[in-house]
Amino acid sequence: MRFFDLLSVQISWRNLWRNPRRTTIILTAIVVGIISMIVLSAFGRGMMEGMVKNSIDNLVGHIKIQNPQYRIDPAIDNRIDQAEKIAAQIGELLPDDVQLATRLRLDGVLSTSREHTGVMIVGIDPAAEKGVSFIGRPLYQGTPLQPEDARGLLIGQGLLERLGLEIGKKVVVLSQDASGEGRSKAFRIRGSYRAEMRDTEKRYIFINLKSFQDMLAAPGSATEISISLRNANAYQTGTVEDYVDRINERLDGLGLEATGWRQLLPAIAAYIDMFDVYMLIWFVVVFVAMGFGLANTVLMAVYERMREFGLQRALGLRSSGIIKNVMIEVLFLLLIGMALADLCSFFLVKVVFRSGIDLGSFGAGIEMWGISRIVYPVLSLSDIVMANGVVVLLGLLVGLYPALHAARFTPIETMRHL
Amino acid sequence: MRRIAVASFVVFLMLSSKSQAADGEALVLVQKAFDYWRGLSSYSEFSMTIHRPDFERTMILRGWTKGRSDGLFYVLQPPKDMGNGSLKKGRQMWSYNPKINRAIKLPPSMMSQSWMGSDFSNDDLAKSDSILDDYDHAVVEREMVDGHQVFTVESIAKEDAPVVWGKQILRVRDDFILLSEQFFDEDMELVKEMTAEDLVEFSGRIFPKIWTMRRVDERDRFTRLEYHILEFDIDIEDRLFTLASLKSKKRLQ
Amino acid sequence: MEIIRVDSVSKVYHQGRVSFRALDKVSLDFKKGEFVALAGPSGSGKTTLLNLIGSLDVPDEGEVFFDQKNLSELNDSERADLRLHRIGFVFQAYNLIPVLTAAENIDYILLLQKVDKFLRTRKVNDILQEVGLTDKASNRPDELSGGQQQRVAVARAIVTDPQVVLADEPTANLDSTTGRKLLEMMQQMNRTKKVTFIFATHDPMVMDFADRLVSLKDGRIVSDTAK
Amino acid sequence: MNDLLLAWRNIWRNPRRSILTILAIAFATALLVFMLSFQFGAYDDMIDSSVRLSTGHVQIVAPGYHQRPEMRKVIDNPEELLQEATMLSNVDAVSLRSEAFVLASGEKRSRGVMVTGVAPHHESKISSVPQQIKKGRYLTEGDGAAGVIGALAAQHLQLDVGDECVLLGSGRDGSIAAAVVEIVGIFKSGVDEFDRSIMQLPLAEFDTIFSMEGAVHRLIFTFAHLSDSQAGAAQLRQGERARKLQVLTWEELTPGLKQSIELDLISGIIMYFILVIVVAFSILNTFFMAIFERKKEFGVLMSIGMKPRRLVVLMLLESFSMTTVGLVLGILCGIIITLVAARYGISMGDSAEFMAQYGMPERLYPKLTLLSVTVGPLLIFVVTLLTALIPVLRIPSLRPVEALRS
Repeated sequence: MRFFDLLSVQISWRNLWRNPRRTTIILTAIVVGIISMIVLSAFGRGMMEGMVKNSIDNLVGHIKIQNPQYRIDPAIDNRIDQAEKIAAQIGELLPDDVQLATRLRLDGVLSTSREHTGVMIVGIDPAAEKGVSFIGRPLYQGTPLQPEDARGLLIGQGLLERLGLEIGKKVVVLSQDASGEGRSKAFRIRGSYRAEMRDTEKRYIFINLKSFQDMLAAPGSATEISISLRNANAYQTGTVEDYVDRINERLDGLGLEATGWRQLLPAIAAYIDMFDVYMLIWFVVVFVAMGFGLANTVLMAVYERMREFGLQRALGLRSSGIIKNVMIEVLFLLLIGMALADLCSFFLVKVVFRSGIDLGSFGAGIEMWGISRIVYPVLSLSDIVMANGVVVLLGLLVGLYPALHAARFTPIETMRHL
Repeated sequence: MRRIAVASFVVFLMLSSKSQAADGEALVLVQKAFDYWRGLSSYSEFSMTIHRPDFERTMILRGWTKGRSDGLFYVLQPPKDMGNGSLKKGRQMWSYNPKINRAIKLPPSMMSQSWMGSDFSNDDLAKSDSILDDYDHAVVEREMVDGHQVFTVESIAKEDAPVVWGKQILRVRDDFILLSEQFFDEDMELVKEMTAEDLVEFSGRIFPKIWTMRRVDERDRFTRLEYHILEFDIDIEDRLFTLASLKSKKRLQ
Repeated sequence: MEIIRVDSVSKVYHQGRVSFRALDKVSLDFKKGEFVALAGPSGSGKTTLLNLIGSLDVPDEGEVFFDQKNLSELNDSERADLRLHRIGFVFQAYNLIPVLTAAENIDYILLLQKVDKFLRTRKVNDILQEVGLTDKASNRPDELSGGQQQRVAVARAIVTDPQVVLADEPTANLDSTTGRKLLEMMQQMNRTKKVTFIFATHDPMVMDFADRLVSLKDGRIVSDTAK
Repeated sequence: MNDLLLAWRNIWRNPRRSILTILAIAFATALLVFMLSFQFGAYDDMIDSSVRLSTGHVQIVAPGYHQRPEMRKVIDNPEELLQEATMLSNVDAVSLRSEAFVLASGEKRSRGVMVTGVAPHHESKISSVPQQIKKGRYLTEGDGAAGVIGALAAQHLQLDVGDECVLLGSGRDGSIAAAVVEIVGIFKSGVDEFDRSIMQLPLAEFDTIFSMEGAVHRLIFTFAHLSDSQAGAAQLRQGERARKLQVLTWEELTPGLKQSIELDLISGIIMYFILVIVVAFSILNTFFMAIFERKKEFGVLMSIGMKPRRLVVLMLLESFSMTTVGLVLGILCGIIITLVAARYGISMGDSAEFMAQYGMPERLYPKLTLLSVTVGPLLIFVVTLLTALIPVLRIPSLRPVEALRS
């Protein structure tokens, strides 16, 4: 006998709608449950991916080539010589859609006529930063750095405001050259950027790489080559690790080292790994909450039809047949619930919450955790599959309880009962 | 602003740089003014008073300068700080403390910090970029004061000069004595000013005895220097300006 | 002196698109202390008439007077009070609250009447003795036989000293011996307490016991004979 | 024999169904009790570790010091204030601290560092730094020119235990302050910012180096309980001397911490609310069933004169009893789970390192409080009763005749 014979399916379907209110109520429970699973996980994932993206965007990249000493002592002594050449060589190793950004990043002082403040000076190739780091995104004010602009400087909006500066103003930047001498140079503020982290805004200033190299009389130097994998699934460990190995092979002997973002941001990587576990726990919790209702509803439906089951048994249906019928009914219930919930979730994520949720009122709190101010929900197929999977598997398991019950009714018993 | 300090310490900041023979009387005037101060070398003893709304403190210092970039200063008073020294050589600077008997090299990032808690920065002592190079000068006013002609020179910062000021206004007497120096930001708003008062004669030169540096926005915060002894063009050996010399205590007597 | 007067009462039920005239201009009086059987086949209107008398339902036309009081002038709450204090009901089945014991079932209605506890206990004991169920006082309905359950139901109906007891097919689920005993008991009460009993029934035995037999058919009275 | 008893008996007419309903309520209750205890515990741990790392629960500073720290803004004669403060009933520990921004130099490198003068003996009661020494030892009362330094600062300055570090800054009176201290210990709190910028010296030594003349910059208080800090601060503000100073609570000292807790709490509440809604729908059917399968019985009850209002009360009592059983069961389970977890702690696994950046300890200990035990159950209670109302409110429109006939 085929499992899904048409008649069983029909019987189950009709039985489901014998008590529309009851079915609707339990469907609502299932739908609310699954929506909460999917939508909350979408926000959780959005928050987490925002966090990862912010960190990677924050001049980290997916892979970074550095002098290993630089991480301990970020001074020009631990630089990369002939960085452009190395970057070009590494570029050949990687697919075309990979972007490399060469940067010279050193501590320094920014001076205005009224104040001096410690900053991180980053020399960049503006074109190479597009799509790689936050500085490659449109500015908040002003104009981007032009490649040949030796005196242009980009500043964080936060720092700009704190120092009472404006676009077009002159500032003097000082840093230390290889001999330990201070070198300063005048720059004009061309634009200001906004970063997710206020801390970044107050700390980082950007100038052209060439101009920074000239200032420090260190032509061709950089302190890092940041690599961004654009379309590749950057969160997948394998891809990044694979590239890191290949790059390190090439770097052998140069005293440089490539590191994947998971090593660069170990804390965040660990958090991501935990995230899936947290989500699964939440799914199961929500399921249990609705599982009780599911079991109860099906149980009621079964008790109500005790007489019919007795009759069916009397007519020669085996108990396995009864189990099957009840299970098909449960399956219908779950499938309808899932379909509705998935549709609603999709609608919620893609339409209602399309523009994200603004967490601005927790300003200092979200900054502390590196969360974006606006959280956009991210629908991940794996979360949807996991939510639906949890519901179907556990749902059928729960449905088995009333089904087994129904199978136990004997014809005599049921007749006597009513 | 480094200039300020320069002037105030007369001494060493102002080097007669080989400024390109800029024509124009303003440039000559500025150049001469700084030449007048600088001498080839100098020895001085002066008190430095740091004034704050709720607090005031006076130190007495002794210093030598030579040429464009070398300088050595010691604190004589108060006794607690006695023997603390600063050595400036080229663009580098060391700080010496007798208690721990160490000389510490200041990293470039510390150069903009206050020198000994005053309104002068380490940079003011150490930097020797020439006002002559970084600014374009023009005489904007002449007047007669106490029988001397006084020139007001407006020095506008050159576009690419690594200076934070938009312009400076100097008042120079016809005998090349600098009377005041004002510092303006890029919007030509006055930020701070240094004034010289009480002209007296030090070893044959007329020289302002009191120099005051104050910020415009906080009138009750200023630093005042008062010269007690000032000698010019004395013979100083180069080895005075070395780390070993900074650490030796014999110059305190 | 009549206790109940039914004055040209009609009642129509609608079920889907079909309407059904359960009572058609019925007029009828009941005197105090009568022991009446309303007889007739299914759908003759006897239960409907009983419900109208018991103020469970309101007529579409005509009026029902209980002790001179026009029932249609009472609101829901006043009707509930009327039922609570002056009318007793006995039904065919589902008569007792399944989670309460025999004694508690009787006690419960006194509780609703806000009778104080001392009096309640006495009344319950008395009535249980009267219906011969003292030993079954703490049994739940499912531990009692059909006859015993109905006796509890009668006890509950009578314990409040109502003026009228309405009984809808009280013997339908009982065998004839048990049914007879129940009827004898009710007759006894009718005689001793002067309580009016009105039965809706098609059980001939009930008709035998009745002092007066009213026959209905298609919502009309076809005969009304006193014995 | 009363209505409550009747309701209670009715529940057990269908034990299987009632048990499932009760379990659903108990499950949600237990979960909420545990989760809220867990969250509150975690917040306390977070606050506690942040408080223990640097700020204390409450601080007294000179006016304006918090906004713009300057060496001269000191608290004179702190001992007096200390006396005054230790009289407060709920104070757990008090410590004095002073701070100075200095240039610290190792053999090769120099950088700006915040030097904190601490009383080693008091500090061990108030601060977690003594327990976070990764190399060497913490300061002791007898130490002279000895310092402990954050691991990252040590790395930058290329300093190890036993090395000398030169400090150069200025004293309270504007004098030049300089000292050579021996690094006796290196600590690692896990909070990078702290490990990168802090060095601690014995307070007496700090006093000498920076000419503090017995004055300090901060009085740090911890209380027996975090919740005492507001009241404690208020009490401190009453003090004769403190009135001229500034009294700050941990919320004012670390606003980020407070807001991140609020964020977490709100997202938690949203999740719990959803969970409770799911539970509500889960049990709504039970409530509907409990009424509709007993229509006939209601008919009988109404016939014998029971008023619908009373039936409503009766049915609500039934839901109420069922909910109460679930709640009690859930609270008990929640408490037991929480107590067990509180005893052994919950490891954050691989996230621990991430959490450490924000001052979260490695193991979190749920904390049972009156609030954590009551808030969740209360929410469930209210939502469940509202749910029960939906079917119950249909009773008044029930006609006895129809009910009897069904």
